[in-house]
Amino acid sequence: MMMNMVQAINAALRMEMERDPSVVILGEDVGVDGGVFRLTEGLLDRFGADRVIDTPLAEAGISGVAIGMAMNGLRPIAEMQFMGFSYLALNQMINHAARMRNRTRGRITIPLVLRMPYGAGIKALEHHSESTEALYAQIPGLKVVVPSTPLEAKGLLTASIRDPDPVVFLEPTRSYRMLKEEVPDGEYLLPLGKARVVQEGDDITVLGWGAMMPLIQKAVDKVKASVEVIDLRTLSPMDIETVLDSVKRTGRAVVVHEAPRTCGLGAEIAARIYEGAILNMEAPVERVTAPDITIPLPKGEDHYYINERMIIEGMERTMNF
Amino acid sequence: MMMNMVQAINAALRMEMERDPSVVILGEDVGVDGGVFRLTEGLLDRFGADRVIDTPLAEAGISGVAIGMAMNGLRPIAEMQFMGFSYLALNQMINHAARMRNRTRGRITIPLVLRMPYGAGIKALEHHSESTEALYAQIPGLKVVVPSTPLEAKGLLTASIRDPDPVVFLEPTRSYRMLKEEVPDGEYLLPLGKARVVQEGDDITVLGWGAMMPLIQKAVDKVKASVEVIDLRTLSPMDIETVLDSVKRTGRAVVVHEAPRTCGLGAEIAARIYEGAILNMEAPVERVTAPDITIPLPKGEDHYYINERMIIEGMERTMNF
Amino acid sequence: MLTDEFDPLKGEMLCVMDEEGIVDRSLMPKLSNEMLIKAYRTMVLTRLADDKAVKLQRQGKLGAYPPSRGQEASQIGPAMALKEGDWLLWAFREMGGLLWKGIPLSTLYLFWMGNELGSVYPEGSNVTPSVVPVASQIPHAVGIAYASKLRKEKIVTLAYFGDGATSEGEFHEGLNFAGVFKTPNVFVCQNNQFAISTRRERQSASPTLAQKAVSYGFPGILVDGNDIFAMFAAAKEAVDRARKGKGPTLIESYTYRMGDHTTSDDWRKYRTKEEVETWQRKDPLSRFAKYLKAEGVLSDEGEIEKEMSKVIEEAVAAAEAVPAPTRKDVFEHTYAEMPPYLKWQMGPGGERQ
Amino acid sequence: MLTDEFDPLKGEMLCVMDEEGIVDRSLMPKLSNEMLIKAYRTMVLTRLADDKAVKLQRQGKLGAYPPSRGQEASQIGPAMALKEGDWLLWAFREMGGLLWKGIPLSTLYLFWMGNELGSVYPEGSNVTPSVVPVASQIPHAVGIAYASKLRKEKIVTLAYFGDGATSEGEFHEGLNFAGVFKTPNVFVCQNNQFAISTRRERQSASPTLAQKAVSYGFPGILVDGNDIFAMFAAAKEAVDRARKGKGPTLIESYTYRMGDHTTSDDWRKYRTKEEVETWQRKDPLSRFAKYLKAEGVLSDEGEIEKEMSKVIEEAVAAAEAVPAPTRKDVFEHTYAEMPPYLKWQMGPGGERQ
Ligand SMILES: Cc1ncc(C[n+]2csc(CCOP(=O)(O)OP(=O)(O)O)c2C)c(N)n1
Ligand SMILES: Cc1ncc(C[n+]2csc(CCOP(=O)(O)OP(=O)(O)O)c2C)c(N)n1
Ligand SMILES: [Mg+2]
Ligand SMILES: [Mg+2]
Repeated sequence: MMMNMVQAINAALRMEMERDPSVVILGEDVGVDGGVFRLTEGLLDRFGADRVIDTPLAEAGISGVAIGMAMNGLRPIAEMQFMGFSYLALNQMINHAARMRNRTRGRITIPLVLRMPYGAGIKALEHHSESTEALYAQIPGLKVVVPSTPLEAKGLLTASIRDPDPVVFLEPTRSYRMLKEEVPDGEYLLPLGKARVVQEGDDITVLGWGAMMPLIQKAVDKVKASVEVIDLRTLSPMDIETVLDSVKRTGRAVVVHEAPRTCGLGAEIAARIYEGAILNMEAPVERVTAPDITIPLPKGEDHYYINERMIIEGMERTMNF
Repeated sequence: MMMNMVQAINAALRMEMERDPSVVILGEDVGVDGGVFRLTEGLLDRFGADRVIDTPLAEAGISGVAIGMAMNGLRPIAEMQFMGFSYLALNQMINHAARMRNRTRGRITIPLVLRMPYGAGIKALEHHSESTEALYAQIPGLKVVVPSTPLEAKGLLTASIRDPDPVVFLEPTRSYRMLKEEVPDGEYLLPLGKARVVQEGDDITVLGWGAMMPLIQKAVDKVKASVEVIDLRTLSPMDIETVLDSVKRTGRAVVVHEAPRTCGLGAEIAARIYEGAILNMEAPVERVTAPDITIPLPKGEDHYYINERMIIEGMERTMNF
Repeated sequence: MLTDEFDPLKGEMLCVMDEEGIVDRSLMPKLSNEMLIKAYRTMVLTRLADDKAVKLQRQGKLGAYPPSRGQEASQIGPAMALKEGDWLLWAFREMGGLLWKGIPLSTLYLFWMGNELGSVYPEGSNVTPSVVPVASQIPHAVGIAYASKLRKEKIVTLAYFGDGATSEGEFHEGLNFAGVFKTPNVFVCQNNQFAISTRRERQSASPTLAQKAVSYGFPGILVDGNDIFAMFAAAKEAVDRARKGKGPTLIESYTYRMGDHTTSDDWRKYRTKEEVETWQRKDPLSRFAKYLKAEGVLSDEGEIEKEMSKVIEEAVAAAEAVPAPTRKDVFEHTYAEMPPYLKWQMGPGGERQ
Repeated sequence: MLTDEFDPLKGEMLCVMDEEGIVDRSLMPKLSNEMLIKAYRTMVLTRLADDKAVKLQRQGKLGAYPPSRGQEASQIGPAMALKEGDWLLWAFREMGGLLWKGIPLSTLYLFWMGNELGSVYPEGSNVTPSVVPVASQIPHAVGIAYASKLRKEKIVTLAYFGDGATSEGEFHEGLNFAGVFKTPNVFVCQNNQFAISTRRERQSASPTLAQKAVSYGFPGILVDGNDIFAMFAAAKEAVDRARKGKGPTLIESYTYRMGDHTTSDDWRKYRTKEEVETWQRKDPLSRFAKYLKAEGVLSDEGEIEKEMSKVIEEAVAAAEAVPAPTRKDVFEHTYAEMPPYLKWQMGPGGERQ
């Protein structure tokens, strides 16, 4: 069926809930309202209020209660309404979700998915445009997954729900309704921890994830070079092998992310590329990122958000080094 | 006077409170108890319970109330008892402390210092050994400062208190009582945003901060090479200029940090070094870091914590590349 | 003390004026005619400016906007109890309180248009900018009040928040600090029955929100939030208590959000037309108008509406005339001084990120 | 219902046994002699094991340790009300509850020695590991209870926490969720009068902590925490209520921490010897012993102490015999499957980080 990302995510949630009675959804407005982006629409009617749980407005509570559920045999999918409010859940995610397996040497585990929309480019209010994935990606014990298309969203979310460890699942708000593509009706799984080579090429590798992928594609289509495009998909644990295979051939790499530059994932990727392939590199790894400022309100957002031109210029700098 | 770091911090707090009646201290056990590490000892008696404020046990509250104080003309110094509990304050720090100046175009500012002990190597309980400075260093609008000696602590804390912006001040628990040095009795200020070249050298640059500095020094003293040692001091905004000046001469760099490897500051430093000096580099930037695991409880801590040997090996790998 | 007379644990609610605008004289607070007219004008302005904002949003001139229709008394009543110099903190649905406090409407529109200059209020207004992360302004209110108290100023700090906010840890931590520090705070919880789609009953099993004050050792009171006199009276008492150094008060304003949560929302998903109509009858503005007319204080509503419409048109024009932020604008307020690396990111002409 | 008879808002406290071990028969819960002796033995074991832990710490064999002396009744009483399969969550000062639940003492010592194997409890024990971030186990308790309820199991979840914990947002959010979801939870707040150096009165202006239940729409009760019968009776009623699907209860156990906060603390900094001595007279263990002797249930205390000392020596030896974690141990439980990059960090022999 042709689906946009909202529909694909909804389909994945529905299928997993059908399949496994231990899967429950909880969060603010996920039930009666069907989610502020309609991600969970129809699920309350289908599975009832005990499994599609409208919670009080409390992110630490949502994540903490979800962790408790996971400790006692459920597979909770907890929603943060926006990434900018998920910091309230960090104590629970860092100090418990990420650590319970190790703390108990595997006796208690946390098969939890913390879903949330992330990212700018939607002309939103303050705190509705964050892309602070590096906060999560640096925590040992958490996985961080970001889909870039409807099909990918279905496959990666299904895998995240079945994963035995806590997964932070970041959904690019900007891509929710951006495009439709064919998504299989039945079970569809993609492996976590595996990057996807979107397009092969020899001259330069361009890397990104989530809402950056369509932008990257547009930029890449406009340059002459033979570009290898990689969608990282899982930010942690990162599939650096696929990246290294690519840059060892191309000798040039551009990382694109909408998070601010400093301590963004781009730094880690660059560092690992040098560690693994410095002798192959013909130019510094180029980071095309947002600047180190607070995301401006809508009228100023263009000074912040990545655009095609910036990606093209990044590629050109790298090619011309 | 000869002081250890606890005494130097206490002296800086006392002097700034004497000097500026708008400076207040708040946190758990900072008053009657004088702080669990005795950092604030004697201040309650000197300045009274209105300015040295024992708070309820609530980190979001402490940081949020401190932000409110700063909005209304005070210069609060808020203490988190350990870095591992500071995640509860992240919502306030990220969404308000870091943003208020920009949000109001400079009308409302947050001259706040959030002090906390950090770091491992002290055989402590869970959550008492964290070194998650990258969580803070990636937030535009926050400054992150780490002293490595008593003298540095006095100078940097004084500057942090007087800084017009929010400063996260990380104190290496391990160094609190490790050594004494001469610290001037009077006012002593060090600039924020400036790294310190601890020792000059030509062959290799070794970079670190906080509790890593004495370890680095020991390691450096054991190798033959001419080593330039840099104490970064301010992690954000980072003084990359001093680092680049150095690595452009040495062509080799080792970054040492006790935080896990992935998305640690080491990645950012490496990325910036390549961006600014790739043609000077004769070896990949070596990251000597903790592994990407939860800090083990004391019996396993040695598998985690940086030691001299690891630093020496890192230097050797870099020299022999 | 109203807080003694009306015990939320018994479900008692302070109400001064009924739906027909008839007031209980024994509870009626003293208010000059001047004050009454100013309140009415602010209420009309709020109502019309709010409607206008929704229209502007539909025209693509504003971003998502949270209408406050139905909550005007709940907002303006408490603000009326403040003196100059007192602090006011809001979340995002309290236009009425801000207009009373003298924040220019054009500034508010500018904010909703997505320009940071919309959070730059007149010097000395002691109003804080909009806070979106629910409940997170509550600890600020305590810190602000603490600072006033420390300096021995006789200044009160009032903070608005919603029913949903009471579930957040920061509500709890903030009120608990206020109780311990006995800060001069007034906490106004606008219980408009919903947090987006989440009904008040789903938010907490506590029969009232006012009774949550029991946890913090200070008084709480449940008030008819569509009754401007009740809201003013409760707030006045609370403000006086705070100013006298007797500590904080929690006021639950029992009201209703007549419109959508924001312009991105559709209330039909989670409530019936009938329910909304029931509340229509309790409309705070028409109730107030009935009273004022009966008292002879108000004669020509139409005139005031016309006047306010003009104010609104001017505010829209003024807001629209403000240019979008430059690259320098969005960079330069990150720190007091721009660090070199950030300067490089800004670029000389902004062409390089 | 005890929760009806003892209203924390009126400052009423449930007390069954006085300091001389004399019980109020009308309030005395039914307990078999077997149960009484088991409780006493567990209490003695807790007391002695706790003393031993402090000694081991002084000898450098344990890390920082939080003594529970004085709080044994407060911990064991509630645990006695649980059935097999019920869940127990603790913070870090509740050794008594864990020993009652059958967690081996050697495992607990191993934990305090700093080995993660000390958090591996017998399969099916339904006890969670120590949680250091104050109050953060409270939401877990609600989630655990929710899962039991969803599966229609008749399982109750009991969580301990301290007076300090009630100030944290996670306490508030957890209890609020429990009220809304009507989960089978029992919340036991051990008010030992201190959070490190911070006195209970500085923690909250609320006259009792039990009354905070008012905010969440379920009962709260204040109980003499040094009285094992009162603690058992209150917990039994709460456990039964939860098991019947009637929702959560908050129990405030009014007790006192006789020792230091942890072995790194020095209580002389923030309280007087006299104060501690007052509480010495309320000692839960001697009170219980007096009752048991008067009833003829207990004859030879010395015998039990000797027996327990042996148990303790064996537990110490067993814990000390466990080898330190290998490099593989500390790496391999980060995820179910070790990612390649982490394998590389671990290194074949662990020589490379
Ligand atoms: C911490 C946080 N979580 C979620 C949101 C998203 N959100 C915006 S408004 C809102 C509901 C607020 O309800 P209430 O406090 O009752 O205020 P009201 O909107 O009714 O005025 C939610 C969930 C947010 N802004 N902040
Ligand atoms: C979130 C958090 N903040 C601070 C600490 C440091 N700390 C450890 S125990 C403690 C006091 C706890 O008091 P209470 O809840 O009354 O429990 P008690 O120690 O009295 O058993 C503090 C502040 C912590 N563990 N967690
Ligand atoms: Mg509401
Ligand atoms: Mg306590």
